[in-house]
Amino acid sequence: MTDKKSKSVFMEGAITSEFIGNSIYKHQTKTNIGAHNIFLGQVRADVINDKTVLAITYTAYLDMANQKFHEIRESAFEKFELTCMHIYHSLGTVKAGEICLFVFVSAPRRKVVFEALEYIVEAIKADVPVFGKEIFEDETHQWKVNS
Amino acid sequence: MTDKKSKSVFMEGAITSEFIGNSIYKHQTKTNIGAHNIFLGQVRADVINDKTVLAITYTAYLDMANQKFHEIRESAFEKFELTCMHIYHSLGTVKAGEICLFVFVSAPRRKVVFEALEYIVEAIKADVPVFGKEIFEDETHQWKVNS
Amino acid sequence: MLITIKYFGQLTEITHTNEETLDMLEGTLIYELLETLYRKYNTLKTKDFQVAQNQELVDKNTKLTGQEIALLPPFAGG
Amino acid sequence: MLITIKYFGQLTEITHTNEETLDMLEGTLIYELLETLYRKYNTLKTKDFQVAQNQELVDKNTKLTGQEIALLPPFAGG
Repeated sequence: MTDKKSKSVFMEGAITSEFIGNSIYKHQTKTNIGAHNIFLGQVRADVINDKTVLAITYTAYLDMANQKFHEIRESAFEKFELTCMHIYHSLGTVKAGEICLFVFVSAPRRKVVFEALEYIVEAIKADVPVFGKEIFEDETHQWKVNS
Repeated sequence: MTDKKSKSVFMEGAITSEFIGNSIYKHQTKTNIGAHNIFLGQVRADVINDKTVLAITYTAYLDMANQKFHEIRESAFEKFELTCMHIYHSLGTVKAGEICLFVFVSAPRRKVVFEALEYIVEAIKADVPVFGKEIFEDETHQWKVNS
Repeated sequence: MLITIKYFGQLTEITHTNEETLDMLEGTLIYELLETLYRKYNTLKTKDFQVAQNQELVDKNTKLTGQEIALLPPFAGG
Repeated sequence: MLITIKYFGQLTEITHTNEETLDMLEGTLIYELLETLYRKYNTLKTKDFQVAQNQELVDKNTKLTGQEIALLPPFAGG
Protein backbone atom coordinates (compact mmCIF):
# COMPACT_ATOMS: atom_id res chain seq x y z
CA MET A 1 0.00 0.00 0.00
CA THR A 2 2.84 2.40 -0.78
CA ASP A 3 1.59 5.38 -2.74
CA LYS A 4 4.56 6.41 -4.86
CA LYS A 5 2.90 7.95 -7.88
CA SER A 6 4.02 11.45 -8.77
CA LYS A 7 1.38 14.14 -8.66
CA SER A 8 1.42 17.83 -9.42
CA VAL A 9 3.06 19.74 -6.59
CA PHE A 10 2.25 23.30 -7.60
CA MET A 11 -1.12 24.87 -6.84
CA GLU A 12 -2.28 28.35 -7.82
CA GLY A 13 -2.60 30.60 -4.74
CA ALA A 14 -2.74 29.70 -1.05
CA ILE A 15 -3.20 26.16 0.24
CA THR A 16 -6.41 26.21 2.29
CA SER A 17 -7.01 24.58 5.68
CA GLU A 18 -9.97 22.74 4.08
CA PHE A 19 -7.62 21.21 1.51
CA ILE A 20 -5.29 20.07 4.31
CA GLY A 21 -8.15 18.71 6.43
CA ASN A 22 -9.49 16.83 3.44
CA SER A 23 -6.07 15.40 2.68
CA ILE A 24 -5.87 14.10 6.28
CA TYR A 25 -9.37 12.63 5.95
CA LYS A 26 -8.39 10.64 2.85
CA HIS A 27 -5.73 8.80 4.86
CA GLN A 28 -8.22 7.27 7.27
CA THR A 29 -8.76 4.34 4.92
CA LYS A 30 -5.05 3.49 5.13
CA THR A 31 -5.23 1.53 8.35
CA ASN A 32 -1.59 0.42 8.31
CA ILE A 33 -0.60 4.04 9.08
CA GLY A 34 0.11 4.83 12.73
CA ALA A 35 1.82 8.22 12.45
CA HIS A 36 1.47 11.29 10.24
CA ASN A 37 3.77 14.30 10.27
CA ILE A 38 2.81 17.52 8.51
CA PHE A 39 4.85 20.63 7.81
CA LEU A 40 3.12 23.87 6.83
CA GLY A 41 4.95 26.95 5.63
CA GLN A 42 2.98 30.13 6.34
CA VAL A 43 3.71 33.60 4.92
CA ARG A 44 4.92 35.91 7.69
CA ALA A 45 3.99 39.59 7.90
CA ASP A 46 7.65 40.50 8.44
CA VAL A 47 8.48 44.13 9.11
CA ILE A 48 11.51 45.21 7.06
CA ASN A 49 12.68 48.84 7.29
CA ASP A 50 9.34 49.82 8.84
CA LYS A 51 7.33 48.25 6.02
CA THR A 52 5.13 45.20 6.54
CA VAL A 53 5.01 42.25 4.13
CA LEU A 54 1.42 41.84 2.88
CA ALA A 55 1.97 38.87 0.59
CA ILE A 56 4.53 36.85 -1.33
CA THR A 57 4.23 36.20 -5.05
CA TYR A 58 5.83 32.87 -5.96
CA THR A 59 7.27 31.97 -9.35
CA ALA A 60 9.31 28.91 -10.30
CA TYR A 61 11.50 27.45 -13.00
CA LEU A 62 8.75 24.88 -13.45
CA ASP A 63 10.50 22.15 -15.46
CA MET A 64 13.45 22.06 -13.11
CA ALA A 65 11.31 22.46 -9.97
CA ASN A 66 9.07 19.52 -10.92
CA GLN A 67 12.16 17.43 -11.66
CA LYS A 68 13.65 18.37 -8.24
CA PHE A 69 10.40 17.56 -6.42
CA HIS A 70 10.43 14.19 -8.18
CA GLU A 71 14.03 13.53 -7.10
CA ILE A 72 13.29 14.55 -3.48
CA ARG A 73 10.30 12.21 -3.49
CA GLU A 74 12.26 9.24 -4.87
CA SER A 75 15.12 9.83 -2.51
CA ALA A 76 12.85 10.11 0.54
CA PHE A 77 11.07 6.84 -0.33
CA GLU A 78 14.49 5.19 -0.70
CA LYS A 79 15.82 6.48 2.62
CA PHE A 80 12.70 6.09 4.78
CA GLU A 81 10.03 3.39 5.12
CA LEU A 82 7.10 5.66 4.32
CA THR A 83 3.57 4.60 3.46
CA CYS A 84 2.88 7.83 1.62
CA MET A 85 4.14 11.31 0.97
CA HIS A 86 2.47 14.43 -0.44
CA ILE A 87 4.01 17.78 -1.29
CA TYR A 88 2.11 20.93 -2.36
CA HIS A 89 3.61 24.36 -3.05
CA SER A 90 1.84 27.57 -4.01
CA LEU A 91 2.47 29.60 -7.14
CA GLY A 92 1.22 33.17 -7.51
CA THR A 93 0.19 35.37 -4.62
CA VAL A 94 -0.16 34.10 -1.05
CA LYS A 95 -1.15 36.61 1.63
CA ALA A 96 0.46 36.89 5.07
CA GLY A 97 -1.09 34.24 7.34
CA GLU A 98 -1.87 31.94 4.42
CA ILE A 99 -0.12 28.64 3.72
CA CYS A 100 2.32 28.24 0.81
CA LEU A 101 3.90 24.83 1.52
CA PHE A 102 2.26 21.60 2.71
CA VAL A 103 4.39 18.47 3.20
CA PHE A 104 2.65 15.36 4.53
CA VAL A 105 4.37 12.04 5.35
CA SER A 106 2.86 8.89 6.85
CA ALA A 107 4.24 5.59 8.11
CA PRO A 108 3.26 2.69 10.34
CA ARG A 109 5.41 4.04 13.20
CA ARG A 110 6.45 7.48 14.33
CA LYS A 111 10.26 7.52 14.35
CA VAL A 112 10.59 7.57 10.58
CA VAL A 113 8.09 10.37 9.93
CA PHE A 114 10.08 12.89 11.99
CA GLU A 115 13.29 12.17 10.10
CA ALA A 116 11.61 12.03 6.71
CA LEU A 117 9.67 15.29 7.10
CA GLU A 118 12.70 17.35 8.09
CA TYR A 119 14.76 15.80 5.28
CA ILE A 120 12.10 16.65 2.69
CA VAL A 121 11.50 20.22 3.90
CA GLU A 122 15.23 21.00 3.97
CA ALA A 123 15.67 19.53 0.48
CA ILE A 124 12.80 21.64 -0.86
CA LYS A 125 14.28 24.82 0.63
CA ALA A 126 17.77 24.04 -0.75
CA ASP A 127 17.16 22.46 -4.14
CA VAL A 128 13.90 23.63 -5.70
CA PRO A 129 14.08 26.76 -7.90
CA VAL A 130 11.17 28.74 -6.47
CA PHE A 131 11.37 32.52 -6.15
CA GLY A 132 9.44 34.75 -3.79
CA LYS A 133 8.67 38.44 -4.19
CA GLU A 134 7.69 40.00 -0.85
CA ILE A 135 5.09 42.68 -1.47
CA PHE A 136 4.91 45.55 1.06
CA GLU A 137 1.87 47.63 1.94
CA ASP A 138 3.18 50.56 -0.16
CA GLU A 139 3.38 48.25 -3.22
CA THR A 140 7.18 48.20 -3.20
CA HIS A 141 8.80 44.77 -2.98
CA GLN A 142 11.94 42.83 -2.16
CA TRP A 143 13.09 39.34 -3.13
CA LYS A 144 12.99 36.69 -0.44
CA VAL A 145 16.04 34.48 0.25
CA ASN A 146 15.80 31.20 2.20
CA SER A 147 17.90 30.94 5.33
CA MET B 1 1.75 36.82 20.92
CA THR B 2 2.76 33.63 22.70
CA ASP B 3 -0.27 31.53 23.51
CA LYS B 4 0.68 29.69 26.68
CA LYS B 5 -2.65 29.17 28.35
CA SER B 6 -3.45 25.60 29.31
CA LYS B 7 -6.49 24.03 27.72
CA SER B 8 -8.15 20.68 28.06
CA VAL B 9 -6.16 18.03 26.21
CA PHE B 10 -8.59 15.11 26.35
CA MET B 11 -11.48 14.79 23.91
CA GLU B 12 -14.13 12.09 23.86
CA GLY B 13 -13.71 9.81 20.81
CA ALA B 14 -11.68 10.32 17.63
CA ILE B 15 -10.14 13.65 16.61
CA THR B 16 -11.72 14.56 13.28
CA SER B 17 -9.97 15.96 10.21
CA GLU B 18 -12.43 18.88 10.32
CA PHE B 19 -11.26 19.72 13.84
CA ILE B 20 -7.64 19.65 12.67
CA GLY B 21 -8.39 21.74 9.55
CA ASN B 22 -10.24 24.26 11.69
CA SER B 23 -7.36 24.43 14.16
CA ILE B 24 -4.98 25.20 11.26
CA TYR B 25 -7.39 27.86 9.98
CA LYS B 26 -7.42 29.65 13.35
CA HIS B 27 -3.66 30.20 13.08
CA GLN B 28 -3.92 32.29 9.93
CA THR B 29 -4.44 35.43 12.00
CA LYS B 30 -1.07 34.85 13.71
CA THR B 31 1.06 36.42 11.02
CA ASN B 32 4.33 36.15 12.92
CA ILE B 33 4.20 32.37 12.39
CA GLY B 34 6.27 31.02 9.50
CA ALA B 35 6.26 27.29 10.22
CA HIS B 36 3.80 24.79 11.66
CA ASN B 37 4.55 21.17 12.46
CA ILE B 38 1.78 18.69 13.21
CA PHE B 39 1.93 15.14 14.52
CA LEU B 40 -1.08 12.86 14.20
CA GLY B 41 -1.32 9.45 15.83
CA GLN B 42 -3.70 7.16 13.94
CA VAL B 43 -5.06 3.82 15.20
CA ARG B 44 -3.58 0.96 13.15
CA ALA B 45 -5.55 -2.15 12.18
CA ASP B 46 -2.69 -4.36 13.38
CA VAL B 47 -3.04 -8.08 12.86
CA ILE B 48 -2.00 -9.99 16.00
CA ASN B 49 -2.26 -13.80 16.04
CA ASP B 50 -4.53 -13.65 12.95
CA LYS B 51 -6.93 -11.21 14.59
CA THR B 52 -7.33 -7.63 13.36
CA VAL B 53 -7.54 -4.60 15.68
CA LEU B 54 -10.85 -2.82 15.06
CA ALA B 55 -10.46 -0.03 17.61
CA ILE B 56 -8.62 1.11 20.71
CA THR B 57 -10.43 2.20 23.85
CA TYR B 58 -8.41 4.79 25.76
CA THR B 59 -8.59 5.44 29.48
CA ALA B 60 -6.31 7.63 31.59
CA TYR B 61 -5.34 8.49 35.14
CA LEU B 62 -6.85 11.89 34.45
CA ASP B 63 -5.44 13.99 37.31
CA MET B 64 -1.90 12.78 36.71
CA ALA B 65 -2.24 12.87 32.90
CA ASN B 66 -3.42 16.50 32.94
CA GLN B 67 -0.56 17.38 35.26
CA LYS B 68 1.95 15.64 32.94
CA PHE B 69 0.53 17.39 29.86
CA HIS B 70 0.92 20.67 31.72
CA GLU B 71 4.56 19.87 32.61
CA ILE B 72 5.36 18.84 29.02
CA ARG B 73 3.81 22.08 27.79
CA GLU B 74 5.78 24.26 30.23
CA SER B 75 9.00 22.44 29.51
CA ALA B 76 8.56 22.71 25.72
CA PHE B 77 7.90 26.47 25.94
CA GLU B 78 11.03 26.78 28.08
CA LYS B 79 13.24 24.78 25.72
CA PHE B 80 11.95 26.07 22.37
CA GLU B 81 10.97 29.50 21.02
CA LEU B 82 7.43 28.54 20.08
CA THR B 83 4.58 30.88 19.23
CA CYS B 84 1.97 28.33 20.18
CA MET B 85 1.39 24.70 21.03
CA HIS B 86 -1.73 22.55 21.13
CA ILE B 87 -2.13 18.95 22.28
CA TYR B 88 -5.29 16.84 21.98
CA HIS B 89 -5.69 13.20 22.98
CA SER B 90 -8.71 10.95 22.64
CA LEU B 91 -10.47 9.15 25.46
CA GLY B 92 -12.93 6.33 24.81
CA THR B 93 -13.14 4.36 21.60
CA VAL B 94 -11.22 5.32 18.44
CA LYS B 95 -11.62 3.08 15.39
CA ALA B 96 -8.76 1.89 13.17
CA GLY B 97 -7.94 4.70 10.69
CA GLU B 98 -9.14 7.40 13.09
CA ILE B 99 -6.90 9.89 14.87
CA CYS B 100 -6.24 9.68 18.61
CA LEU B 101 -3.39 12.20 19.09
CA PHE B 102 -2.96 15.69 17.57
CA VAL B 103 0.11 17.75 18.49
CA PHE B 104 0.49 21.15 16.79
CA VAL B 105 3.45 23.52 17.25
CA SER B 106 4.11 26.83 15.52
CA ALA B 107 7.02 29.28 15.42
CA PRO B 108 8.38 32.10 13.29
CA ARG B 109 10.99 29.79 11.72
CA ARG B 110 11.12 26.12 10.92
CA LYS B 111 14.15 24.69 12.73
CA VAL B 112 12.57 24.90 16.15
CA VAL B 113 9.25 23.26 15.23
CA PHE B 114 10.92 20.01 14.16
CA GLU B 115 12.82 19.71 17.44
CA ALA B 116 9.89 20.77 19.60
CA LEU B 117 7.36 18.42 17.99
CA GLU B 118 9.51 15.33 18.39
CA TYR B 119 10.34 16.29 21.98
CA ILE B 120 6.66 16.71 22.86
CA VAL B 121 5.48 13.50 21.18
CA GLU B 122 8.21 11.41 22.85
CA ALA B 123 7.40 12.97 26.24
CA ILE B 124 3.68 12.18 25.81
CA LYS B 125 4.44 8.56 24.93
CA ALA B 126 6.83 8.17 27.89
CA ASP B 127 5.27 10.18 30.69
CA VAL B 128 1.50 10.43 30.35
CA PRO B 129 -0.57 7.68 32.03
CA VAL B 130 -2.89 6.75 29.18
CA PHE B 131 -3.94 3.13 28.65
CA GLY B 132 -5.15 1.53 25.42
CA LYS B 133 -7.27 -1.57 25.05
CA GLU B 134 -7.00 -3.00 21.53
CA ILE B 135 -10.35 -4.50 20.55
CA PHE B 136 -10.30 -7.33 18.00
CA GLU B 137 -13.04 -8.26 15.54
CA ASP B 138 -14.07 -11.25 17.72
CA GLU B 139 -14.56 -8.87 20.69
CA THR B 140 -11.49 -10.18 22.53
CA HIS B 141 -8.88 -7.61 23.47
CA GLN B 142 -5.28 -7.03 24.47
CA TRP B 143 -3.59 -4.10 26.21
CA LYS B 144 -1.39 -1.86 24.07
CA VAL B 145 2.16 -0.99 25.17
CA ASN B 146 4.10 1.94 23.66
CA SER B 147 7.37 1.07 21.97
CA MET C 1 -3.88 5.57 58.04
CA LEU C 2 -6.41 5.26 55.20
CA ILE C 3 -4.85 4.90 51.75
CA THR C 4 -6.86 5.18 48.53
CA ILE C 5 -5.52 2.87 45.83
CA LYS C 6 -6.45 3.35 42.17
CA TYR C 7 -6.09 0.68 39.49
CA PHE C 8 -5.85 1.31 35.76
CA GLY C 9 -5.93 -0.54 32.45
CA GLN C 10 -5.41 -4.27 32.59
CA LEU C 11 -4.89 -4.21 36.36
CA THR C 12 -8.62 -3.59 36.81
CA GLU C 13 -9.21 -7.00 35.20
CA ILE C 14 -7.44 -8.52 38.20
CA THR C 15 -8.83 -6.30 40.96
CA HIS C 16 -12.33 -5.98 39.49
CA THR C 17 -12.41 -2.49 40.94
CA ASN C 18 -10.98 0.90 39.96
CA GLU C 19 -10.41 2.08 43.47
CA GLU C 20 -10.37 0.86 47.08
CA THR C 21 -9.34 2.09 50.50
CA LEU C 22 -6.96 0.20 52.79
CA ASP C 23 -5.98 0.96 56.37
CA MET C 24 -2.17 0.84 56.65
CA LEU C 25 0.19 1.59 59.54
CA GLU C 26 2.10 4.90 59.60
CA GLY C 27 5.59 4.44 58.14
CA THR C 28 4.60 1.63 55.77
CA LEU C 29 6.69 1.50 52.58
CA ILE C 30 5.25 1.10 49.07
CA TYR C 31 6.64 -2.41 48.70
CA GLU C 32 4.95 -3.44 51.94
CA LEU C 33 1.66 -2.14 50.59
CA LEU C 34 2.31 -4.14 47.42
CA GLU C 35 2.90 -7.31 49.47
CA THR C 36 -0.52 -6.78 51.02
CA LEU C 37 -2.06 -6.34 47.57
CA TYR C 38 -0.29 -9.44 46.19
CA ARG C 39 -1.88 -11.50 48.99
CA LYS C 40 -5.27 -10.12 48.03
CA TYR C 41 -4.79 -10.38 44.22
CA ASN C 42 -2.68 -13.41 43.34
CA THR C 43 -1.90 -12.58 39.72
CA LEU C 44 -1.09 -8.92 40.33
CA LYS C 45 2.50 -9.99 41.01
CA THR C 46 2.89 -11.24 37.42
CA LYS C 47 1.94 -7.87 35.93
CA ASP C 48 4.22 -5.02 34.90
CA PHE C 49 3.25 -1.71 36.54
CA GLN C 50 4.64 1.47 38.12
CA VAL C 51 3.41 3.12 41.30
CA ALA C 52 2.46 6.78 41.62
CA GLN C 53 1.94 8.58 44.92
CA ASN C 54 0.31 11.98 44.75
CA GLN C 55 0.50 11.69 40.92
CA GLU C 56 4.27 11.27 40.79
CA LEU C 57 6.01 7.97 40.05
CA VAL C 58 7.76 6.69 43.17
CA ASP C 59 10.30 4.07 44.12
CA LYS C 60 9.08 0.98 45.98
CA ASN C 61 11.08 2.01 49.07
CA THR C 62 9.16 5.26 49.40
CA LYS C 63 7.16 5.79 52.57
CA LEU C 64 3.38 6.09 52.28
CA THR C 65 2.27 9.65 53.02
CA GLY C 66 -1.43 8.96 53.15
CA GLN C 67 -2.02 10.43 49.73
CA GLU C 68 -3.51 8.71 46.72
CA ILE C 69 -1.63 5.67 45.37
CA ALA C 70 -2.08 4.56 41.74
CA LEU C 71 -0.94 1.33 40.10
CA LEU C 72 -0.13 2.13 36.46
CA PRO C 73 0.41 -0.51 33.79
CA PRO C 74 2.56 0.39 30.73
CA PHE C 75 1.52 3.66 29.09
CA ALA C 76 -0.03 3.55 25.62
CA GLY C 77 -0.77 7.18 24.80
CA GLY C 78 -0.85 8.39 21.19
CA MET D 1 24.85 27.37 -31.88
CA LEU D 2 21.57 28.85 -30.60
CA ILE D 3 21.28 28.97 -26.83
CA THR D 4 18.01 29.72 -25.02
CA ILE D 5 18.59 31.66 -21.81
CA LYS D 6 15.90 31.91 -19.14
CA TYR D 7 15.84 34.51 -16.36
CA PHE D 8 13.99 34.21 -13.07
CA GLY D 9 12.99 36.27 -10.05
CA GLN D 10 14.80 39.53 -9.56
CA LEU D 11 17.04 38.92 -12.58
CA THR D 12 14.07 39.65 -14.82
CA GLU D 13 14.04 43.17 -13.39
CA ILE D 14 17.46 43.66 -14.98
CA THR D 15 16.91 41.83 -18.25
CA HIS D 16 13.28 42.94 -18.74
CA THR D 17 12.67 39.59 -20.37
CA ASN D 18 12.10 36.02 -19.16
CA GLU D 19 13.84 34.39 -22.06
CA GLU D 20 16.06 35.15 -25.03
CA THR D 21 18.10 33.31 -27.64
CA LEU D 22 21.79 33.98 -28.29
CA ASP D 23 24.03 32.57 -31.00
CA MET D 24 27.25 31.28 -29.39
CA LEU D 25 30.28 29.45 -30.83
CA GLU D 26 30.61 25.68 -30.26
CA GLY D 27 32.84 25.00 -27.26
CA THR D 28 31.93 28.19 -25.41
CA LEU D 29 32.08 27.88 -21.62
CA ILE D 30 29.37 29.09 -19.22
CA TYR D 31 31.57 31.89 -17.86
CA GLU D 32 32.17 33.16 -21.41
CA LEU D 33 28.42 33.25 -21.97
CA LEU D 34 28.13 35.19 -18.69
CA GLU D 35 30.76 37.72 -19.89
CA THR D 36 28.58 38.31 -22.94
CA LEU D 37 25.53 38.80 -20.73
CA TYR D 38 27.37 41.16 -18.38
CA ARG D 39 28.21 43.37 -21.36
CA LYS D 40 24.54 43.41 -22.31
CA TYR D 41 23.17 43.85 -18.76
CA ASN D 42 25.52 45.98 -16.67
CA THR D 43 24.07 45.29 -13.22
CA LEU D 44 23.70 41.53 -13.73
CA LYS D 45 27.28 41.16 -12.45
CA THR D 46 26.30 42.53 -9.03
CA LYS D 47 23.60 39.88 -8.53
CA ASP D 48 23.88 36.53 -6.80
CA PHE D 49 22.71 33.66 -9.03
CA GLN D 50 23.44 30.06 -10.04
CA VAL D 51 23.42 28.67 -13.56
CA ALA D 52 21.48 25.58 -14.67
CA GLN D 53 22.03 23.78 -17.97
CA ASN D 54 19.43 21.21 -18.91
CA GLN D 55 17.82 21.81 -15.47
CA GLU D 56 20.91 20.85 -13.50
CA LEU D 57 23.12 23.36 -11.69
CA VAL D 58 26.51 23.62 -13.43
CA ASP D 59 29.93 25.03 -12.75
CA LYS D 60 30.99 28.14 -14.66
CA ASN D 61 33.71 26.15 -16.47
CA THR D 62 31.15 23.79 -18.02
CA LYS D 63 30.92 23.72 -21.80
CA LEU D 64 27.65 24.84 -23.40
CA THR D 65 25.85 21.87 -24.94
CA GLY D 66 23.22 23.83 -26.79
CA GLN D 67 20.55 23.03 -24.25
CA GLU D 68 18.53 25.45 -22.17
CA ILE D 69 20.45 27.72 -19.80
CA ALA D 70 18.74 29.27 -16.77
CA LEU D 71 20.02 32.00 -14.45
CA LEU D 72 18.60 31.33 -10.99
CA PRO D 73 18.68 33.84 -8.12
CA PRO D 74 18.57 32.50 -4.52
CA PHE D 75 15.76 30.02 -3.92
CA ALA D 76 12.88 31.02 -1.66
CA GLY D 77 10.57 28.00 -1.69
CA GLY D 78 8.31 27.24 1.26
